[in-house]
Amino acid sequence: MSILINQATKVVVQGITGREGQFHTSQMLAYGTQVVAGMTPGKGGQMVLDVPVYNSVAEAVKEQGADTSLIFVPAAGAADAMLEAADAGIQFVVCISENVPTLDMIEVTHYFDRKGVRLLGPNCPGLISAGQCKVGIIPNHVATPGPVGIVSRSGTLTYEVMFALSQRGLGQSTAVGIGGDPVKGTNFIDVLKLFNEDPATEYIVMIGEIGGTDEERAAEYIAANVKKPTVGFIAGQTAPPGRRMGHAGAIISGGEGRAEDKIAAFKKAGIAVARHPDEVADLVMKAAGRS
Amino acid sequence: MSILINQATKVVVQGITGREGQFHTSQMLAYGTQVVAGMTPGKGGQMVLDVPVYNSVAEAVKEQGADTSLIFVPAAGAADAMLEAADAGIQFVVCISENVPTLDMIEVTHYFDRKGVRLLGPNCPGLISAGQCKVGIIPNHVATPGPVGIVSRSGTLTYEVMFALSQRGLGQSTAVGIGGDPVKGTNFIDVLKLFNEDPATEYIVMIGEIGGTDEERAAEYIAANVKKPTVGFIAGQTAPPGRRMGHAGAIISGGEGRAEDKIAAFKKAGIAVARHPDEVADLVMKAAGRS
Amino acid sequence: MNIHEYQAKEIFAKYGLPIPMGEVATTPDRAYSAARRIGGPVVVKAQVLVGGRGKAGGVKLAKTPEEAREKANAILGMTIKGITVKKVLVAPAVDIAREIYLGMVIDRAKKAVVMMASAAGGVDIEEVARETPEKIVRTTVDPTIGLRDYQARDVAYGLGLAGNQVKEFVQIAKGLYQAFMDNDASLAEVNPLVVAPDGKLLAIDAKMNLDDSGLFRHPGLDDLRDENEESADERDARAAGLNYIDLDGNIGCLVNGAGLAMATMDAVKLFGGEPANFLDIGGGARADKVATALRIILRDPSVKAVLVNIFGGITRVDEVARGVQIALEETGTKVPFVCRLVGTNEAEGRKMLAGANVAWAATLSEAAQLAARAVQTGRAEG
Amino acid sequence: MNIHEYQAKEIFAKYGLPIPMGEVATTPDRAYSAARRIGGPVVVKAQVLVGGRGKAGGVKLAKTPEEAREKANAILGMTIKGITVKKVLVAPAVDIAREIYLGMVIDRAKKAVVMMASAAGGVDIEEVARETPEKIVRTTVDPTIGLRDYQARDVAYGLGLAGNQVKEFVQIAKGLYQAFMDNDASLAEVNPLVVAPDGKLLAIDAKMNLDDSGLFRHPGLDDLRDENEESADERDARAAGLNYIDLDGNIGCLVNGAGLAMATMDAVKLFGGEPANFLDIGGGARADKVATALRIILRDPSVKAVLVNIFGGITRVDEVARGVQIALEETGTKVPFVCRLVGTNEAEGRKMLAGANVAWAATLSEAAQLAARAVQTGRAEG
Repeated sequence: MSILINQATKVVVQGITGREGQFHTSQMLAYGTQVVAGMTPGKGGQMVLDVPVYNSVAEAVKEQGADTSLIFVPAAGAADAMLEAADAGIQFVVCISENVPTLDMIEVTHYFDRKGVRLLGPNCPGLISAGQCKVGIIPNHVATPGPVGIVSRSGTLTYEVMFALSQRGLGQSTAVGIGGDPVKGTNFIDVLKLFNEDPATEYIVMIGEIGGTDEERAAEYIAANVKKPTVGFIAGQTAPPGRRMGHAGAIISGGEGRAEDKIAAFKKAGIAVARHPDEVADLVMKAAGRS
Repeated sequence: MSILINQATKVVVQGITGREGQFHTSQMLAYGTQVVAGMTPGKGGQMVLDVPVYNSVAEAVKEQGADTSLIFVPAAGAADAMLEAADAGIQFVVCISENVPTLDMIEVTHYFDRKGVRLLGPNCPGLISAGQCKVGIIPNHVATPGPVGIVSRSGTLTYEVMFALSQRGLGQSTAVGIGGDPVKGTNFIDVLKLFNEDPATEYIVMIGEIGGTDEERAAEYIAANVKKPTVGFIAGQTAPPGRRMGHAGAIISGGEGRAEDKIAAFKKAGIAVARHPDEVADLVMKAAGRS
Repeated sequence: MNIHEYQAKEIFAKYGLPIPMGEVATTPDRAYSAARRIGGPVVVKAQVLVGGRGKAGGVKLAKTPEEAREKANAILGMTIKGITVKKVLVAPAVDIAREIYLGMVIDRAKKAVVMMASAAGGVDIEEVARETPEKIVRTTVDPTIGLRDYQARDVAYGLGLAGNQVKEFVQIAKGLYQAFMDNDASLAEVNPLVVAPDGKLLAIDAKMNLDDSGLFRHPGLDDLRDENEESADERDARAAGLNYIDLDGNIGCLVNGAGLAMATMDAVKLFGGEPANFLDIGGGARADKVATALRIILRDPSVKAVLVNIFGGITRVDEVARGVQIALEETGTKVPFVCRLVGTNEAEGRKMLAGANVAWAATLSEAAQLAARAVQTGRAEG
Repeated sequence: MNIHEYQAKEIFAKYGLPIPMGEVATTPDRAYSAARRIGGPVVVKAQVLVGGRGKAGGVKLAKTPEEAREKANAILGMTIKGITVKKVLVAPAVDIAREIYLGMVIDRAKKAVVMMASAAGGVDIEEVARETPEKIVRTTVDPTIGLRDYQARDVAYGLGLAGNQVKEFVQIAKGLYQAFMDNDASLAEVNPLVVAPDGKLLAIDAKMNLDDSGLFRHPGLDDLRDENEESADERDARAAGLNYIDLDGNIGCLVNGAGLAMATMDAVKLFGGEPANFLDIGGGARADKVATALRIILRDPSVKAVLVNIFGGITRVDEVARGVQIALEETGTKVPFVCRLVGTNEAEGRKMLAGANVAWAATLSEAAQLAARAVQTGRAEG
């Protein structure tokens, strides 16, 4: 089992003819993901890695039955690409593109809510249901199938934790990178709900960072609803306030978004808090009675 | 019985302190309508005809439990007034204001759809559930309780028909003026559905006019769904094409909206078509076996 | 409100549409100098707010400035559907490889703006809709997100455009949409949008209708109104806040409410008369407005009878009666009046007109019959 | 990107906000002549992109032009939170009856713009939020319909405004919202919005932060960037497409990914070191970008060790290793390097640096410990 994607998932890659789109399509195909179509306006009729390319997502849905979209298009066209996917009947859209304007994301997320379509990202690494399907850019080799569900605001930090878990023999059900932007499609709580209901997920890892209060709300949700052992980590304990730490959303401002507050909220909710990424794996081991 | 409004309806009048708002509030009160509040920004705290005035619709809802709003505000502020009502928790909004820009109405009707709030109008006379409640400007004296449901794009033409029906002893369940604008909240079919389900409505009168294809679609709906005897009338048989006949929506353009096409559609759907307003009453009499 | 081609082109050009701009000329000599400035062959196009000017001979090709003068001379002053041509647009002639139709309209049922395009451009879109509806490509604009690139692209592919033309089309479609939205239009149309022999897209005609109800927030647009295209009666009625439309019959109609006014015209016709006008005095009209309306009606020498049909709600019958009284006294007209006045303050109104030479009717159909008879007899009886 | 008060005021004024406009001065003499032109008492305000300038003495009242020169002389060149004041705004002093806070921000949870206002203006909104949260009035803007009059009115009533002030407030709120939307802002704030003794509202301070991701569609706004407010290192890093922030420690960090970069800094601190910077090279960086990043890190004389932490996915470890190699060779630095390189092309990368004087770590925690030790010993061991 897994959440959000599995062997049946049929992916269309928007921007498949670009360098990134092409590279990650090859990686996904190697992982066994059903990439059924690509889409690049004006490139319809071409083939990329034996995947047929269409001029529109609607065609990809109609011709190949795509139900999930993965977006690699420059920021200026990202909002349009997401809306096109939602409008074409795609049910789950994963947007890798970074630097999408926040006001675009406000418009897009509201549209998705109205259409009842799920969006992951933007500015995220996508997700992987270990051994089944990958939609995004998480390196294939870091994932091994197992009982740990991971949800994270950071890309490489997720890989780091997955790698550490895998090295200790702790595989993952699904690892979901929700992205580092302030306004995004899927938040912690959305994923936590799914993990909570997923029988294959026995342990949960939640990787937050400074900025906003998503982690605090997620902690409250966990305290109220989640019985599965949860391990948390917050990046940015040494970050100065008022500075945007790479991710658009990683900024302490208006007295909000500090690591210490998030860590306190985690502890209050009974979440085991790791001090560094390796320790995340150690704490899951402990929760699993294996340390 | 009746549709949309009855003795329990609690009305807030937006723009109650204006000349029109005040006059029609007095008429509604005389008809027995529960006008529980008025609203005019900056006039909060005043009383108009013993009705308390608030600065916002939200206050009127909170303090007086208003569930229906009636709007008399100039066109420039009408969209804002409708949105305010929907946002304040009002469930049914009746907008009398005329000359509301069409693009405003596109924005407003979509917002209402999303909120699940019903809008009647703009540029309409409102509605009356004979003997029970009136929300709008239909003259009190033309309505008598009875079995005829009326839906109409025109104001005075509706009064004319109600008057003719009442004179013949044929009362009305509810008479609904949907308004003469091209983009409006409630269309023929919305009202026809309600009449079809309303046990108190035995006969239906539908008064259309040139412009658009609402009557054609309504005729199809009737043919497929409505068993109650229906009488129709179309105004504008002598109107020249390309000219806006008073109502913003009453224009034959692009080969669309001709009276002859609407009459043909009515006839095809088994609707008895009157040649002039008085004849509407005659045809209902005939359907009722009373002529 | 409809505006001229040259005015629509000026607006569309601001939104980046590729428009070969011309010059407006009101005399043949000015057309000549415009053509000289433009250089090369030009098209001389009548600027009138009615369709079918091409078929009526209002659009001519001119190879030289001299020829432009000749054609302008022929077109200026000609009458197209009752409208005298007072201006021509002299625009560069463009070689055409293909013609496309592109338009934005309001879809009443969808409550949205719809973009329509057709690979069969240059002809009437109604004709295409009737004869080859499969050639029309449509996309509905969600008002919460506006017209998006992908929608315009899909339409472009649907028209068989490819490569760079798709990009050009997307820019044109988005510009046209923005022009529509920013100006409260009810129609914005480029027909034809041509593909030139070099493959580039060019908008060589432009049409725009504006939503009268939106004009209040675009004070500049109201200046585009061409009052020459209205009759004097219509202009005066508009200034008085009356909805008035000139027709060819002989029974003047004064009614409250647009629907009732149409039904009144219909009834007049049904019972053998011919309506001379549509006139809705609106709701709650006072005596002076009614009097003004009657003055306008009575100005028309073909009016042989007047039918006043009032179903009083907000409109008070006594106010209407007073307006009739004022008009009768002021004009001293001999035209017979038929009055059908019911509703608010009906008794007071009847009393007011008790001494006047008007026929009374109880119902609209009766009133229509009396009016038709009055035309014949020249007297108000009933 | 943050912009100065005077820049925000210029933008807000375009949206109709009632702003007593001043002049920017870079010398005391210019402040003197600005004050003369303005006439009457003025306020001399340091233009720096950090908060708390008032408490730091960066805002002074001056009754005469001479006094304005004196105050400007005192303020120009002073240092506020590490930033040297290079400009002052000389603005008319305004009598104040009441101070209000008005701001627009992004609400991440609601995924919407939220308007916040407080009857306790003139002080830090965070302080109000902490101490008297009931004084804050909020309204969430539905992005599909924008900020509406009724919302602004409700906020105005919530602030205790009445009569004409409500109308003025509605115009100000809508103007501020439009300024926010049109410029891709992440914050737009007027604090205080004052009620003058005559009852009129005036915006006497202005703050605006812009969404860096939106700058591409506002080419003009990028010109407002004050490069003096960045360190030279940050400026160069930005030009190279690197996310770089100067810190006070002595261990330079080079990492791929923002979250991992923060975690790396945290681990450095956890194991006794002090990070000298935050540096995210982004995804898929090539050797030259890595080398540029290291050059910037090594420019800082306080850097006593460098920690390279790469978890290769899109980023290829061999590319990073080559960048390290280039930087080591070019700079000939003696600063010890600790490398932790895993992932794509890991073996090739390690091979490339086999001969170099770098310590290797398997995990981030190990790397952090080695880096801390390297600072002590001055040598890379591990």
